[in-house]
Amino acid sequence: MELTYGHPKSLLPIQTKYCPGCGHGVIHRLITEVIDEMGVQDHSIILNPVGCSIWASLYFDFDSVQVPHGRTPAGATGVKRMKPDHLVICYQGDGDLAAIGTAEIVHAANRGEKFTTIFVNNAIYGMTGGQMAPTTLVGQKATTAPYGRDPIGAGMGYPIRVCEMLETLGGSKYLARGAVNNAANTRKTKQYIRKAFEAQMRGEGFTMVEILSQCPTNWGMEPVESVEWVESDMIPFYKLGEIKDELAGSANAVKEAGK
Amino acid sequence: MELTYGHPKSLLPIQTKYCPGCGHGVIHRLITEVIDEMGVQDHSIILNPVGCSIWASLYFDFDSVQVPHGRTPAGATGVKRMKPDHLVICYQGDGDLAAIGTAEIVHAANRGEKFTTIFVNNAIYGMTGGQMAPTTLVGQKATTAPYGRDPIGAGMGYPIRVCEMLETLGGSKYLARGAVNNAANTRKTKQYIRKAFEAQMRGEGFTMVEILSQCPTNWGMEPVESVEWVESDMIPFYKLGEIKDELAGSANAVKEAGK
Amino acid sequence: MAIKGKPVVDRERCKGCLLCVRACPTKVLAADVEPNSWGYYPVKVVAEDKCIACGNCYTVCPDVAITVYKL
Amino acid sequence: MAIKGKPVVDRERCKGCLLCVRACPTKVLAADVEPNSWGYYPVKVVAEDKCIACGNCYTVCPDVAITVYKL
Amino acid sequence: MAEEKRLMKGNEAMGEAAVRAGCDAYFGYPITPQNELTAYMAKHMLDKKRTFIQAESEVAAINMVFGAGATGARVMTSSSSPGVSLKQEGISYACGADVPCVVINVSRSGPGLGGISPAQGDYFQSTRGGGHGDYYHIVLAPKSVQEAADLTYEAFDLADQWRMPAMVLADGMIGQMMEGVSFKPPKDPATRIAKPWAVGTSSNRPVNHVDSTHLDPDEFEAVNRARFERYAEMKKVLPRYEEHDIDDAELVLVAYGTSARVSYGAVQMARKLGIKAGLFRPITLWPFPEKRMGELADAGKKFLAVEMSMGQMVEDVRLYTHGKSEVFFYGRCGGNIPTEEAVLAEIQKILKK
Amino acid sequence: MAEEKRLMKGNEAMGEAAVRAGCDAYFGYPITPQNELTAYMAKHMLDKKRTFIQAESEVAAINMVFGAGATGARVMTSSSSPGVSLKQEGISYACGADVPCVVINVSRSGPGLGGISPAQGDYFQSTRGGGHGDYYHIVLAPKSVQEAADLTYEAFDLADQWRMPAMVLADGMIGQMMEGVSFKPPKDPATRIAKPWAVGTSSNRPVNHVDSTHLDPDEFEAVNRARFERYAEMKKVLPRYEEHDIDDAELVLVAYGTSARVSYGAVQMARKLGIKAGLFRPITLWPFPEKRMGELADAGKKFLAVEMSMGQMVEDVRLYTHGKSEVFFYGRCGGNIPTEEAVLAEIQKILKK
Amino acid sequence: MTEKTFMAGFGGQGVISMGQLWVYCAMKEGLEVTFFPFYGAEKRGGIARAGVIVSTEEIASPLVTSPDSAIVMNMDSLPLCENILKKDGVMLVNSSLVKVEPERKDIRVVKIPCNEIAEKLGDVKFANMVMLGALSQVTGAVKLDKLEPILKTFFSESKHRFIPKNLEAMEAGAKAAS
Amino acid sequence: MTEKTFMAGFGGQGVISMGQLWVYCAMKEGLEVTFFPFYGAEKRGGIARAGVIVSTEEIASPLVTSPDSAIVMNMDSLPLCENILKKDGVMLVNSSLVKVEPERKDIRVVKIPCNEIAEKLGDVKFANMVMLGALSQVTGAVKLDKLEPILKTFFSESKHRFIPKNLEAMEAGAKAAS
Ligand SMILES: Cc1ncc(C[n+]2csc(CCOP(=O)(O)OP(=O)(O)O)c2C)c(N)n1
Ligand SMILES: Cc1ncc(C[n+]2csc(CCOP(=O)(O)OP(=O)(O)O)c2C)c(N)n1
Ligand code: SF4
Ligand code: SF4
Ligand code: SF4
Ligand code: SF4
Ligand code: SF4
Ligand code: SF4
Ligand SMILES: [Mg+2]
Ligand SMILES: [Mg+2]
Repeated sequence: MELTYGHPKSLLPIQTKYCPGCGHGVIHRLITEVIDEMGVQDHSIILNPVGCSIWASLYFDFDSVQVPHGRTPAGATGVKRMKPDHLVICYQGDGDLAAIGTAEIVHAANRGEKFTTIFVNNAIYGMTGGQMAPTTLVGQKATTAPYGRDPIGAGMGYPIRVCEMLETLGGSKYLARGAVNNAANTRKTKQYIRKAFEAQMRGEGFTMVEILSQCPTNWGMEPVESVEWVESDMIPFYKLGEIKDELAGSANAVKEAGK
Repeated sequence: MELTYGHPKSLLPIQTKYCPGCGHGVIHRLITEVIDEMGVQDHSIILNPVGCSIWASLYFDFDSVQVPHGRTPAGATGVKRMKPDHLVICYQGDGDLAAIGTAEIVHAANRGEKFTTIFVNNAIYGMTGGQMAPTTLVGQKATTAPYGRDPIGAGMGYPIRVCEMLETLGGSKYLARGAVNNAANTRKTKQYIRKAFEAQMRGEGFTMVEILSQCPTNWGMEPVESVEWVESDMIPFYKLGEIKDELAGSANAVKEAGK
Repeated sequence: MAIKGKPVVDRERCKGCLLCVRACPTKVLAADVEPNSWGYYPVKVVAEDKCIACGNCYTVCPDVAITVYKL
Repeated sequence: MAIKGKPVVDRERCKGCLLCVRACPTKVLAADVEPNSWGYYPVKVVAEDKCIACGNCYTVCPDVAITVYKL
Repeated sequence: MAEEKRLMKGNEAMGEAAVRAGCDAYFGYPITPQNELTAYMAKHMLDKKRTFIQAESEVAAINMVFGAGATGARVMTSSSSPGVSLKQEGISYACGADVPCVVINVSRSGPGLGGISPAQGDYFQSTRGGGHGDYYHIVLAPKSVQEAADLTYEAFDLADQWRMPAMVLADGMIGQMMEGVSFKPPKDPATRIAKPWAVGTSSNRPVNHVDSTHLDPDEFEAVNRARFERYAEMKKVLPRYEEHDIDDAELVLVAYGTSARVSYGAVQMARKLGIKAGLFRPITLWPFPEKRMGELADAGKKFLAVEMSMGQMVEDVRLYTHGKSEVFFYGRCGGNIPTEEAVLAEIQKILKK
Repeated sequence: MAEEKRLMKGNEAMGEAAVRAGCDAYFGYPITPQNELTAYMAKHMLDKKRTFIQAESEVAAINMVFGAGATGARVMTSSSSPGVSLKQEGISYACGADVPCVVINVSRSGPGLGGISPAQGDYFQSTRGGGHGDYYHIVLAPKSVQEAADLTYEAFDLADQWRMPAMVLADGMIGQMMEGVSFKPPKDPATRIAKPWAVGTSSNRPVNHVDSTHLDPDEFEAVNRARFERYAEMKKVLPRYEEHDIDDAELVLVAYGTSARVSYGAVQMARKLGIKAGLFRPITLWPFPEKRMGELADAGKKFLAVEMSMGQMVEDVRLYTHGKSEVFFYGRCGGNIPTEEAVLAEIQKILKK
Repeated sequence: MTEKTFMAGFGGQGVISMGQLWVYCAMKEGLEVTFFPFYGAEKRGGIARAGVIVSTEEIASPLVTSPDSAIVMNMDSLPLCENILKKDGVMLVNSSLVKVEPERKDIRVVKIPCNEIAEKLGDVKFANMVMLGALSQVTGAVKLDKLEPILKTFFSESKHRFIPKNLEAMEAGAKAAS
Repeated sequence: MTEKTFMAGFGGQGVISMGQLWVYCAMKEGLEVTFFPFYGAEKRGGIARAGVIVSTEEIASPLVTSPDSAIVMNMDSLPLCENILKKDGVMLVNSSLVKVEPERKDIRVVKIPCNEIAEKLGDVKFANMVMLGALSQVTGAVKLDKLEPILKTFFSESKHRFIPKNLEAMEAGAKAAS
């Protein structure tokens, strides 16, 4: 009897504070699976965002730094420049990354900072209890959009496709969008993470994996409903796939495939 | 004898503090020419940025509001929401708009705020004496890039094409890029400004005209050299033209043209 | 010969979200009626023999509450 | 008949950047050798009769130091 | 006729009071423990077709406030400690440009990310100008949901009257707890003070510039000095406080907000034991009721400052008692709230009773 | 052997001192009047293959500092007043997470945008924690280009030693003027204090988390209290000041930075007229040399605080003289600098001579 | 009269609503009230706690430190309540879930099988209303006679049909405690 | 000895370099020095001003308020200098550009036709060096005997060929003032 799917080594066996069904837990596991596979646990540093994943340092069994809300890319810039041989992960929610931290992510990406951003897009502010995020879909309800997000009448803006925005910047080298709403998408997301981490360790530019993630609590849904909503409502707007891939490795891969 | 090219009414006849040849002066005149033509001088409010144009309130003969460096789009949001019938102009430099104010411009554009941004891209921080701007070209020297902007070795990032970045956002309706380095470009730029102002007064979404502008002083050039450098070095990277035009008026125009 | 698997649920870690139940292609798992000490109703293995060790349950579980063995 | 123009330079506003000189298609303007009271060397009209009132000088001037009349 | 009492969270009550005070625009960014306030404004401002924007950050929010305030509108933002730190530049600008606005800080424990539990560690930031340059602004500290509503309502008038930000400094307890509250009637916009300095108001006047910069140092200095004269005037007319059992008190507890409630309880317990304790509760933290503080010092009282901090307001108590009195301090922090019992023990320790 | 004296701007001298102190990384955003410092760092850090980043904003800069500092590196940022306001949240985080770093504020006139001329209106912000929550950090105030260099050099050690930000508060005059300066030799990195708490340093230890949040209020409170014990220790050993003509002085001028230079001139002029004036110049603004201040008060001195502000440090003078002394204030603002003549006149007025 | 009550239970047991209804009724009966909830780091699950005070006087500290009464809705809450309850205070225990005895002997314990009573009425969700009735009965601090109209404003229209059952549950709790 | 000098001229006349060279030489001669420039809102043009102090003692205020000497490089600077110069102070006037007489009678005025002298040496740009020489001659505060090596570090390599002319200009200024 062989343990084929077991608890990752770099993830501590502690009950998380996340709600039942929350995507953060899946994403944590994917990160640690890749770290274990790459064997870099003792060379990994994560920057946890201010958001539901603020307590992630309780779960990840490697060093962490916790900077103010939205400033994770700035903090990660400082960390990675000082520790270029470490795997530096910048974990961010959609409020953190796409609202208050817009300037920081744009410029870290543009500078081609050599860390990897894991961007958890759950279309809502989880931790603070369900306010509208920059990624909230049109019509989606939130405590601060009580009648649904209304870009026209109330001037609440449109959902921002972050990968597509960062694609326009010179320093971004790998931008992919995955989801953790079912097993197939989850597996593909892991591949994206692995590709990004490997590119980072090769010293290529800015890499980011956006992950559509369910927040059953603030969407007011049962977990199973929530993963279905990811499929029916989020994915049609936030197309999955590799949005930008300018990795040297990829070029090689392409060449090799062409042989 | 008819005065065909005279001092605009809404521009005060005061000697500016700008250096000889500086593009700001031309841009000020264009704005006031359009305001005069539209007859909205007493319904205009400008937000002057922290930058060389900080003293613009000395020159413009209409109301002004002066908010912190980079926050002009936030300030303009406040002004325009309270005064929807006014022409609200958000004047910004490239340090102001594309560095410290990145979050503010992205979100104002995304909310489709109904003011017009005049974005003066002179590829440098003018007021503070020649530091690198987000729009500084690769290799271009600045006090903070003493050996030229070096995206790879020093991780200084790539010049940001702001129109192209804002194009990805739902609320941006009109984005054009002009220059004031010669008479033809200057005239075309004025048309862009007029189109943007008119769209604003019709209550369409976010409008912006980016203007390539010479800063002879901090480029270390004579004025004539500097306008030539705009042509030879800036325009090839920052393509002129209407980058995004989703104006209702334009659609009509197109329709009419198709008749 | 078809691959056989064995899913093991950690009742105390499981928060009863049922995502694994949804993800299992062979309906090996189902909700329990007894709560765990946190008050959650965890899943239990109801048809172990049908497990094909595909790992879907593990893959979707937000709480690493299932591990899967290949027999 | 060709249009005739008359450019008028405000010596005190002019900062001597020479952008108008560059922009004038008919070489109506040139730098003065006498500084103004700010210490700048303004432009002066050297060939008024060649002016075709195209407005280029006005258009490129950062200091609204030239106005143009049509004759 | 007074409206019926409602049961509300402090956060919601401040929201309702702002709506009634005629708040034209609200700009805010979510942060615990003030989220119910932002949510309340979202619903009620949108219902009333007024402006509500969830800003992209606290920095953006305060500058939207600045812009809207510059047009003469009644504007408000709210946040909690880290968010208020981010607003410091903007507040300094609003003070420098004399733009009235209302800023609510439902403060939490710090420094840093800290915790979402109540604290009073932002006293210095609020009363000394956490931003740069010489400035002060009004700071009001409610002790209850009712007072949170009343002071918010009033903050709009005070801000307009004195042309500056008025801050309501309510700790997380005041924001989160529910109490009964009855409201003042909505303000008639006609009663508002005229704002001839605002932009976009009329075309029959010279242009208006709302800014905080001056080319000439002497002119700049004159503007600053004029503002400080206004401050001096405010110090005369604005200070407000509440006193309990002061007259014969040997020891006067000084506390605001939640810690004042706790201290009041402790004073009552002390009195039952025959211990002569009293309570002095500043309601305006700036301007601080320094004159009264000095009188009490002259009257030979001892003081015990009770704060949910490591000791901030106590510095004002020391300052305004001019070394004439013994000043003691009792504080809790990290989200802990002093208990009546602990404060009583402190009283007993000091008075050796 | 001491190196030859160089003629340098204060801004450049602080840059050179930082480079010599072993600064591994500099993160900054342009702002007058400190731009020469950022430019100096750009050139010299790049030359030495160290990290220089022109950040997208002051907010980003302070958080880059936080990140780099968390790895145990020696890091610095610099700015001027409005930019330092924007850094307040980050400084509060650095204090809350005990991350050492050096922050230079070449302060200008405020509030708001203000002007680029020198001023000292950021005293409260610097010494009282302009950010949220209970914290303090070291504040050093140089009076000359030489001292600006020396204190910057030393700030790195102090920050490491006490695990907190060390701020050099140099007004715009200090930053902009040129004087002769000689430098300390570059630091040997081996002399640096160990930082076992830093991230990414070693794999033979339990994991390190650099953060400022705590789930449990009691734990949080304990951390805060431990930090305040460190503060208490610092108050004992760190205060530094300079005195001139104090012993027989009837009136002691209290001033720091540029205004101390002016005051020194005024004292010299006064002495020539036979007027017994002296100068007390705090070098550490936090911790303030309160003990010495108290001694001088006990000795029956009168005090005159001279500031380029509307009166901020004077509050500390009042506080630490415990009402025992008459405390006077003379200040200029808006970018104006007091003159020796005006300060002398003030001395004469007070002493009626 | 001042009655300070500390309430604790599993998230989802309706502890917060129970506290709110208690003070709401008290307010309508003319009392001064305060209600203060405590939240943990968890968004869902975890222990829900609230401190409530009702009084004929102005209420000093809103913090409930040594309550006159404590409500223990589940096992995990028992130590918390034992820890805080004042001497001679009354502890109302949901005996359906709390099977052990409190250790303290200086308090009065009233056991109410809330879940069972609620389940008999059709849904375990009424357990909090059962306890509310018991609290009123035991302390006498709040009469709850205005509960019906209050529930009308408290519940959204769609849930008004549950009001009778809620009232029944409250009364059953009162009876069980009497 | 303490010599406080206030210098003013049109932006571009080299007032700032003149002040810097003055204190640089002084420093090399073992004096204490401070130099403080004032900038206006203009980036180019406008009046350039600097206050410099050289002294055998520790320098108190770096601000030059009632200078011992003042340098007037152009017309616009005259009122500024007249306003600030101390009683019995010396005013060095660039008489090539300043054609009017100062109004104050309680000061000593030394006129140096800097532009003309400089032009004779080949370039009006040396005017500031002419004035520097004059300042040294008139005040005696700084000898300028180390000017040559200083100019070598002050100027970039490519400009070293102008050093002889600069020295000549300085000497011509000294002579004109003697
Ligand atoms: C400066 C500042 N502003 C606001 C907050 C409050 N806050 C904490 S988490 C958060 C947003 C969380 O949303 P998101 O980033 O989407 O993460 P999620 O919880 O959804 O994973 C906010 C606004 C804060 N802590 N600091
Ligand atoms: C918060 C803050 N940071 C920095 C500055 C300093 N500053 C003034 S203008 C400016 C940039 C000017 O560059 P740009 O926006 O490109 O305008 P330009 O002068 O080139 O027109 C900066 C950094 C400031 N005033 N406030
Ligand atoms: S609130 Fe949403 S994002 Fe946060 S833990 Fe719960 S489900 Fe996850
Ligand atoms: S520095 Fe550049 S942008 Fe500023 S006024 Fe001069 S030329 Fe114009
Ligand atoms: S491994 Fe696959 S088949 Fe087995 S229980 Fe899990 S999901 Fe079902
Ligand atoms: S997915 Fe995990 S937590 Fe959810 S029910 Fe299955 S085992 Fe339990
Ligand atoms: S109007 Fe045209 S032709 Fe006439 S001077 Fe100007 S540029 Fe030359
Ligand atoms: S463009 Fe204008 S400022 Fe420049 S030289 Fe011509 S007239 Fe003078
Ligand atoms: Mg989110
Ligand atoms: Mg620029």
